[in-house]
Amino acid sequence: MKILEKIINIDRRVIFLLIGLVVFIPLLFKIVTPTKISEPVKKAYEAIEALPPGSNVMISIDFDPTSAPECMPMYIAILRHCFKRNLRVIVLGHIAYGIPLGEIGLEKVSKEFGKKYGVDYVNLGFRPGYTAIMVGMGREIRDFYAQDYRGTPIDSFPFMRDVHNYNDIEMLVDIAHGYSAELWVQYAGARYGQRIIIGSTGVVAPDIYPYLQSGQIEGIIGGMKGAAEYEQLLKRPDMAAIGMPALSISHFFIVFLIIMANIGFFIRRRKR
Amino acid sequence: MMGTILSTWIAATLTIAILSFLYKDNPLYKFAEHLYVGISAAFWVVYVWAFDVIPMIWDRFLEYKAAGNWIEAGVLIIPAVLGLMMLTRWLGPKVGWISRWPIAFTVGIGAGLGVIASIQGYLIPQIRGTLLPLFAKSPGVMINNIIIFFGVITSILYFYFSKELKGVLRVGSRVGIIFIMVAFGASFGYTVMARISLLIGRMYFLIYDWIVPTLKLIGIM
Amino acid sequence: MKRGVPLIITFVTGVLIIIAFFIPHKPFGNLEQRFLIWYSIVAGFTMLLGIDSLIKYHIRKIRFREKGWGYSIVTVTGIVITLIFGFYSWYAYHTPLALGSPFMWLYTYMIVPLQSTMFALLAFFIASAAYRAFRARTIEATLLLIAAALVMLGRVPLGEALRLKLPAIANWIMEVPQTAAKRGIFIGTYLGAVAMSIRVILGIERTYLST
Amino acid sequence: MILLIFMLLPPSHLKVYDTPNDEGGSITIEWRLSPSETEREFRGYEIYRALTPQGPFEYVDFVMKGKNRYEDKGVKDNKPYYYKVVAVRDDERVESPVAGPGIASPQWFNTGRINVLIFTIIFGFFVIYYIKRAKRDKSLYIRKITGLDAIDDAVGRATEMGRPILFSFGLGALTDVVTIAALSILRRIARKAAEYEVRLIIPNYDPIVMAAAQETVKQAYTEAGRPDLYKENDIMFLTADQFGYAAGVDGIMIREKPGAIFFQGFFFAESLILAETGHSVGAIQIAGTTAITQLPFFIAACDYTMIGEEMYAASAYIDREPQLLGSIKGEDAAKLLIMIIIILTAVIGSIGFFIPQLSSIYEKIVSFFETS
Repeated sequence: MKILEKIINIDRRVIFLLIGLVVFIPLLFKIVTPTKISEPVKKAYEAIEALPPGSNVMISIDFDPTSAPECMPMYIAILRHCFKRNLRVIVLGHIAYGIPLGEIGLEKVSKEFGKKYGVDYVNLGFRPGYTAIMVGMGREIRDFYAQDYRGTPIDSFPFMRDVHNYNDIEMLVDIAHGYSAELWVQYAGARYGQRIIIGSTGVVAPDIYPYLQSGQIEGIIGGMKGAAEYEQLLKRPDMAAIGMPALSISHFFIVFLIIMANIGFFIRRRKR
Repeated sequence: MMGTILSTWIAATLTIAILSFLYKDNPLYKFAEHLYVGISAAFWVVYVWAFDVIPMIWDRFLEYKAAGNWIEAGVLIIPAVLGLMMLTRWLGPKVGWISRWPIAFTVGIGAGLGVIASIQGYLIPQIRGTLLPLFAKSPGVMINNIIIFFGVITSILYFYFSKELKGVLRVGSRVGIIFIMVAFGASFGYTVMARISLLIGRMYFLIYDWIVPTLKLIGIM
Repeated sequence: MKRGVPLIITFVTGVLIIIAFFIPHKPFGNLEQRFLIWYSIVAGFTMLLGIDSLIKYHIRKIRFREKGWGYSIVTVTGIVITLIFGFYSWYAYHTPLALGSPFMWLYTYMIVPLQSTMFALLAFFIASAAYRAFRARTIEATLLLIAAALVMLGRVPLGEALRLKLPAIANWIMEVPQTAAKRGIFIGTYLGAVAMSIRVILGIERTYLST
Repeated sequence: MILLIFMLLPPSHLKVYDTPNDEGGSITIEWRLSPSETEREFRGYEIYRALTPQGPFEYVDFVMKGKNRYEDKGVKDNKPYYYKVVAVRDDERVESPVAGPGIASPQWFNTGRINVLIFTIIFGFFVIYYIKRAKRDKSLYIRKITGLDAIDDAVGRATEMGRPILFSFGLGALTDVVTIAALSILRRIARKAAEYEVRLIIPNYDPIVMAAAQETVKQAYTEAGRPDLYKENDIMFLTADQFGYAAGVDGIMIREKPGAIFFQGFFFAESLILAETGHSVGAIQIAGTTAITQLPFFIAACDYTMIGEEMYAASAYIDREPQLLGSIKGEDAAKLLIMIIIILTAVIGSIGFFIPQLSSIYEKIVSFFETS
């Protein structure tokens, strides 16, 4: 019965170690289990897939580090899709401390595809104010972003010379942890007919579904699960896809722990 | 390139330092903890002054001045003075009691909002959500309505303080605590996913943003 | 002056906030907003008290060579460097949080990993707490752990794949019994808040003021 | 019929009126949606305003399809304005007839908040009435609150073990009422701590709360006759960063090994980080919070947890001062009223299921509880 006592009063560091391993091992070996692809993600993927090479895709980084585990994978997946299809990427954002995440993603993925700054992509950085910029860019991007985040005039990049307003943006992707998605739909979408895809945290996603139903947006990527589906469509499983088994297993593991604790508890109680 | 690798090494070291706390308190964690407290405390001071205080007082003042609105510009003195009153605590108890004025102002805001925000934001909408007929065309909806009805009533009973828990009150509040415990269990379970996602994020960072690139850099991979 | 005036300030502020809520006409219409802005300003000034308290605490430790004083040097250095980076970036880039500024670097490579790792510790603690506390001692405790387990399993892809209708069960628990109990707690809690606020406005509850 | 499909139809039934319950300077325009809304190419509506029905019309704003209401906040009080709404499909436009005039003016009472006013008066009355009554009638019964009784024991245990006490307000600000409740619980703890000569450590997230805590503890030590024991350095500020605060408090717990830990106030995700660490150092832990999302974690990791209203009741119960107890009685009266409303409405709604006349009463009751 010593074993029983040990199970009941197990050092919590053993549990910590096990949880760590349950998450770490599936990640390390990149175990990928196929996930059912949901309709909104499929639509998003197909919309990008249908863009002719050389199209301009604007990506708005509207999330911050606390929601990065959910939002970063979908951002990376979208970037990969764009670069794979030789689309040009323009990154900007409305949250000051979200922009570094945009830069980290660009640096990583551009290297994978051998893309060059100023030729294949630019980072315009952060400007305060949501609606003013969203509306204003319908007229002229330079009113707000005459320079990129490093202060280089955007006209010094050949492809940006032809980009003036939403007419020159074939697709807008908003990766959002808050209400910015709604604003993009309202100001860029409805007013200027901009085509939009939304990527959002699992919590926000349900609020955005009505826009997909009404045809105001082209697709939704919701939460880590949505990102995993997108990665699967890309045939390039990464953080989200290889995170899925870890997510499932750890949940089952915690339930298993609770059951074990209770079995031990009952046997001991019966003995008394 | 080297800059990024170096920055990533710093971030990874700090990550491991925090994780090491799970084993036990150690110098690495102590270092990371003290560093975190120091830089974040100063970070938020700069942030609050750059994005709250200066825009709310100085920028506003310039705006009002430009518009010739001297009344509004003058009103800005009130919060500035209240703010300075807080700082009288530096001058010791002889003068420091003045800081109770801005504290009292803060408490007043809280108390005022405590009345109306509670009633408008929570009490009325929560009552509204519970106003359900116990009959409905679909049996599923009907059962759910009845459960919600009893659940709300009995959990309110649990918080009934001024009567001894006897008879109906006793049974009711006991059912109430059962509902409350189910709710707590459910929200506990609901949160697990978000927390595990965070850990996946950190682990992924360690493996694929730190170890793998470093191994590649030194030519092992 | 020391006690009377603060009580009056609390009373007047509290009552004004309540009255203004019902009056759209100027100057009441935006009074709540205005007071909250004032509060932010006061909070901004008080931040200086805070950072001063932190520095004093650690300087004292260093001066008297109290246990762990070496780490206090880390905290104080951290504060000083961050302040320098912050004000330099503010001055040189017009906003402290400009991409590429030293302040932003500090945020991205130090605060972010520290913050997210501290946050991620919850994955471990949630498991150890569940293991230790979720024992079927009473009916309440049993129902708590069953609800927790069902919701957990119903939320992940593997739970979906089991075809035991786990997602539907999890949703039902969240939407029906969970909502009901939460409402009961909400109603109690916010009634408590209303009563507490009235006690404060009337000056019956005055712990926050010492004599 | 075929024509109808291809023709872009304008919005109809335009209504223009002063925006109700505002401080003036705003006119509301309402219309019935254009039948062409169902088309994919349909974008939305453009709003135009003029000072005479004949124009000239000035462009005001654009609203998305699906919306049938717009508040024009760019108008002056006491001047007539005329409006038209234009449907937009791709680059095609078609105008509605002109409507108006609308004249903006400010109001002195927000009629949309009458339900809040009524409840404020009723709840206020209950609380004040019972406070007054408690002054006369001293025999008020209030049931035991478990966490509250445990406070003294916890302080006692920390004393026996020769360890300090740690108190945390979480991330609450002084504008959160729960922080004020926590302060009065702190006062009780501080008084006991002074009596037993135990050290009391309070790390803070909000500097205003820190200042209030210093005042409270100083006062409590004076009440207990031990102002000499008060140390301002022990009530310190850590950082206004959520997890920085958690890291710092964890560090203090591990190094100071408190015998008793109190989590009282408003908490977010850091709750479990703190409570699990506190548990690991073997402290007796008493939590109290109104943060419903964090309650499950405190219940799992702490010895006693005061749930929501229990915490407010505890703070009123501490000195057993009749006035404070009276207000708890007032809360209960309000609870009774709420339960009666819920039960009666359920009965009316249920009968209304069979008798349609009653169901309109049911709907009236429900609509009274709509908030704007």
